[in-house]
Amino acid sequence: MAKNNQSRQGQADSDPAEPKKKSSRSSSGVPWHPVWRWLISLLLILHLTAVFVAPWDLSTDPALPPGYVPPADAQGKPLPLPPRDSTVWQQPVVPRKLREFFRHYLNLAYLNHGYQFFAPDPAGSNLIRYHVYDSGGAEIAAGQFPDLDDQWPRLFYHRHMMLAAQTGDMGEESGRLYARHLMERHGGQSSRVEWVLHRLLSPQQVIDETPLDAESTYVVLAEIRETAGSTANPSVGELPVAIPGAGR
Amino acid sequence: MAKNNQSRQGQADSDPAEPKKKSSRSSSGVPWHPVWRWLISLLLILHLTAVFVAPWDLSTDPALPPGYVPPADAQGKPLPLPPRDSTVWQQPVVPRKLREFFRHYLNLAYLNHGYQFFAPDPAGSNLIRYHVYDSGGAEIAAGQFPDLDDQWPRLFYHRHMMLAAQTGDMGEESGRLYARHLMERHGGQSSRVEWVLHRLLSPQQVIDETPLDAESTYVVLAEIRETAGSTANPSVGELPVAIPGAGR
Amino acid sequence: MKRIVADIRSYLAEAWQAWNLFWFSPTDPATLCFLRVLAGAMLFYTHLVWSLDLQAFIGQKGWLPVDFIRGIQGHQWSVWSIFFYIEEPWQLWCVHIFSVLVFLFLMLGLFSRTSAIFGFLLAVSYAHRVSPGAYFGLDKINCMFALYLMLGPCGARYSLDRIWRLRRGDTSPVAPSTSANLAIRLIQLHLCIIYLFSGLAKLLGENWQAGSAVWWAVANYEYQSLSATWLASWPVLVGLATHITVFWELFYCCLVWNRHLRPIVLWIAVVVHLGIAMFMGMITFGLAMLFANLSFLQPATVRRWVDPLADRIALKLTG
Amino acid sequence: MKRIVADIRSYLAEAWQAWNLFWFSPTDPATLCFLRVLAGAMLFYTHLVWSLDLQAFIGQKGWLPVDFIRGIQGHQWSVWSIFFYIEEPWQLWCVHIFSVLVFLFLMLGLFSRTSAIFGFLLAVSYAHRVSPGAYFGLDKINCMFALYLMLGPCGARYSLDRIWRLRRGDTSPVAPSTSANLAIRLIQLHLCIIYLFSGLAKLLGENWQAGSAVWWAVANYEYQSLSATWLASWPVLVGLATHITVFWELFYCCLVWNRHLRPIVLWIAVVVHLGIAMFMGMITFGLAMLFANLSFLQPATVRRWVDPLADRIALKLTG
Repeated sequence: MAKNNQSRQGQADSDPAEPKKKSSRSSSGVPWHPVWRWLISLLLILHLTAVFVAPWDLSTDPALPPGYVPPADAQGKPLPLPPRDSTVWQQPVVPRKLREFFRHYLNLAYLNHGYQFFAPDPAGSNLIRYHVYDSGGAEIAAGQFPDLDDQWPRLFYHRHMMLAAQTGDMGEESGRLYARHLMERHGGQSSRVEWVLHRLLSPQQVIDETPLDAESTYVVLAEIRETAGSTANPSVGELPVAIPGAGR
Repeated sequence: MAKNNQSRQGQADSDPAEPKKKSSRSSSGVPWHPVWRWLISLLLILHLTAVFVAPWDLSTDPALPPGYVPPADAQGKPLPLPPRDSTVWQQPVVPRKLREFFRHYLNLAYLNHGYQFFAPDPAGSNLIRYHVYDSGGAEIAAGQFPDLDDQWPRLFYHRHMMLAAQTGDMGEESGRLYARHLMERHGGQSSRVEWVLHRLLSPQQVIDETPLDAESTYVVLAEIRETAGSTANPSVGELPVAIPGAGR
Repeated sequence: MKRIVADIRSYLAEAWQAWNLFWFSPTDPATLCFLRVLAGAMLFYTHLVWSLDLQAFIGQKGWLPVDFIRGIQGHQWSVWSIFFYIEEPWQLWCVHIFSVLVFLFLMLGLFSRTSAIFGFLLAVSYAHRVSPGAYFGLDKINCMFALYLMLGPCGARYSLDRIWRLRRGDTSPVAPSTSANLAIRLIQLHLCIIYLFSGLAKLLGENWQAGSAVWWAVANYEYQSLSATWLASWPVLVGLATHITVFWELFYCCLVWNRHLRPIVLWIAVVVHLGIAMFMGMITFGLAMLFANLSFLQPATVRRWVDPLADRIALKLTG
Repeated sequence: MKRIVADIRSYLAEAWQAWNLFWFSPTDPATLCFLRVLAGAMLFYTHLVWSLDLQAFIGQKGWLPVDFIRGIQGHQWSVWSIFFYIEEPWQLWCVHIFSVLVFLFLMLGLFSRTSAIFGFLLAVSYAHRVSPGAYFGLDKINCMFALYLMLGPCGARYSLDRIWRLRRGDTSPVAPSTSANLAIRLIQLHLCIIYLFSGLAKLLGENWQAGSAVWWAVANYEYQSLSATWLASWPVLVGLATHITVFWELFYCCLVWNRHLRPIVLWIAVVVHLGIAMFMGMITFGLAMLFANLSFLQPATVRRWVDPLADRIALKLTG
């Protein structure tokens, strides 16, 4: 390769259109032929733009006009904002168009996500508590995830933690799927799944010696019951096209 | 000065504690004595920290805990948030303490402000419209600021524009002071000042050919009437200590 | 006027020259090869752990059935995974065992380039199967490594391939490689983009702004591995840790390129990621991020630290 | 271990060396002197304009009386202004005329160092009198220039002082100056901090994030000097302008130090600030910011462009 390039560079040196200084420099350390380098440079820029565009677009929200007054009813109770696709919202056209352009490339290379670690703010954890019952209604399995006693090593625990956390992004539908999975796994006839939020304590509360896992810190957000034979209707069509939960 | 330093550097060269390499380098271009340079370096760091700290602190707000649910009354109407000094709010201790430390230095050198040009979002303009009346109630002067026809050159116009804009930061009290000033200036017996917000039009509204100064874009926020002889009570004590309107 | 044109010409020539030196200078592949070992080990371990409940996480049914995941992903053709098409458990296990072996080979440097290519295809297959569901930052970093390891001679050093060549009597020195440089540069820049958006996202969090975010992170019982709740009495320490994290993430992409600041930037990375590993139990993710930071080490530095160990192992294997 | 200690030692020695070169290298004061002319002119004009309604803006009563302003400022001793103590209109006019002359002298380079010191004291006096009330970014930049011009030999070139010296037969060349370098470095870093926080503040604005902020800026009827409402049909252009502004402001503090990126960063400054001057009528502020950007010009560059003009003027004055 190096030999091949040297001969080509000799050619470039004799080319009067090429500034002398530049080609003498390129021969000092850079081996590939300029055309080749231009082409690769172009690909590099495209690739890095794609890498940049995915998190950029995912971190960008439409904006309301400055000074926009949110609607309220006669009692001053806030009404829902206009839908996200209404013209009131200012759309971030540049990142949207760019990510749309690079979409398939981003998907193919597993780059279509953001990098929002513990952002915008570190939040409490989601937990899934479950009970599985046999046909007589007796409990045949119970547990929760994540659970340090149950899931080891740490990465395996963490996978369960993420499973619970991403419930928040996917909604109750995922809870129903967990219920069904647990039923099948334990051979039960019905199951009950609780989606629990474990809230965080402030520094003052910890100084006042409230334990981080105090009973009061757990809030049940939803409870899902499943019985064998029922069919779920995943309302997939309503979900956004982009991969959700990208912020984890 | 240079001569003096060279003799000192000769001294440093003969000092065995000084690594040889370094002193030979310093002698290559840097004239002042190391002690002098250490001292100035320290002052530079302090100064630049001060310059950094003022806008940093002014751009930092206390935060509510993640997942905090704002209070609402039984009808779902939002209640006011707890006061800013309550323990619910997480205070930005580091910038606060640093700016407090540098406060007087920052004031003395006119550095105690932020640099939020058109931030967080460009907003509509404030206008002050006024009318001055004589003792019989006849109008003897009227106008508004900012007003391109009235205030020239541009910088003079801009000063009036800022005067109107900073009304928003200082509240109605400043409007009353303008009313009094105008009364005195024009020798009137009473005056009326309107504090007007000129709202912005969206791209769609402009495409639909609404002019930027359409009647509908002006909203009267407050109207202030003053009569000669009345005394105002500036409620200065309630205002924050920091220079407000730093964001302009 | 002529002078301005000349100025612009010489600026463009210099910029093109700098661009070429940045991207196309041949470099000793030591850094890339060292990253192959580390990232290969991480990929190996990550995928080994799936074995503990393969059916439930990766299988056609499990916690979140493939149909459901594909629906959430919008049924795009470009979101691909071999596991979307595997029905039978025995097939699943075959693919899984093959995958784990591929990652083992990648770590050891056996058929390095081939292993790297298969490694990338398989890593993305697993990741797409669990996004969303059970994925997190680790999968993103793993796939990033797998992507760029394909580009360069990642088996040129610290590999069974190399020992194999030595045993066959091929003692030619490892040649500097432009593609190794390309791969390293891409890892470096990709990492810069990761930190940039991680920092930008934090700026929008009011607790990151106010300096209390680190508290809410260590107060999370589920993440906690070593308790740091004593920080409750040290708000200034919490504030400093929070602000330094945000500024460091935001400006990593610039500061790491400065020769004088690079050591500081990289040491902050060590403290931050080991802190996350120790206190918040994210050992794998913390290490993966640290590995990515190692891409900024000079090949000479890598060789100074790794060569003695590698030589000892090679000596044992070659007898 | 010994090696690590040696590494740290050599790192610290190099860092200290770089620090010294950055701050304490003597430099030709051309850049500083050129900035003195420009900033002096801006200070002169800014304060001349107060003459149009001096009593109302600066006087004891006026739009916002001194008592009221001082109350808002919290009656801190360190917020100072000569105008807090001046009662009589004739005194006010005396101080004002003196001030305008000082700024004129500063611009022309007459008694440069003394003018710079008085200039700083007076600029801050005016600024504190109108903060809040009628101040804006221009006052911040003006005071910044006034502060740093005091530190170096700002009259060494392009000044009546210099011509005076030449006429007396003192033709010694202008010596490189460490304090000129210090002053320029401080202006540069101060400017970096200004842009940094200007960018950070914009990040919190949802319209800056979404890319529509430039629209709301040009749609402001009171700012408008040249209509740019045709942008309504070009949302992508608005978006690009908005995003570039934010990224440029945020990373100015890093990118401007890179030799290859500096020209780009400074040319963006020219476009942004001339754009603000042209479309939003903030000519003074736009120019003041551009002057601050000129602090990044090499003295040689300044001399190449300014010396011919300065020589011609000097020749005329010295006959």
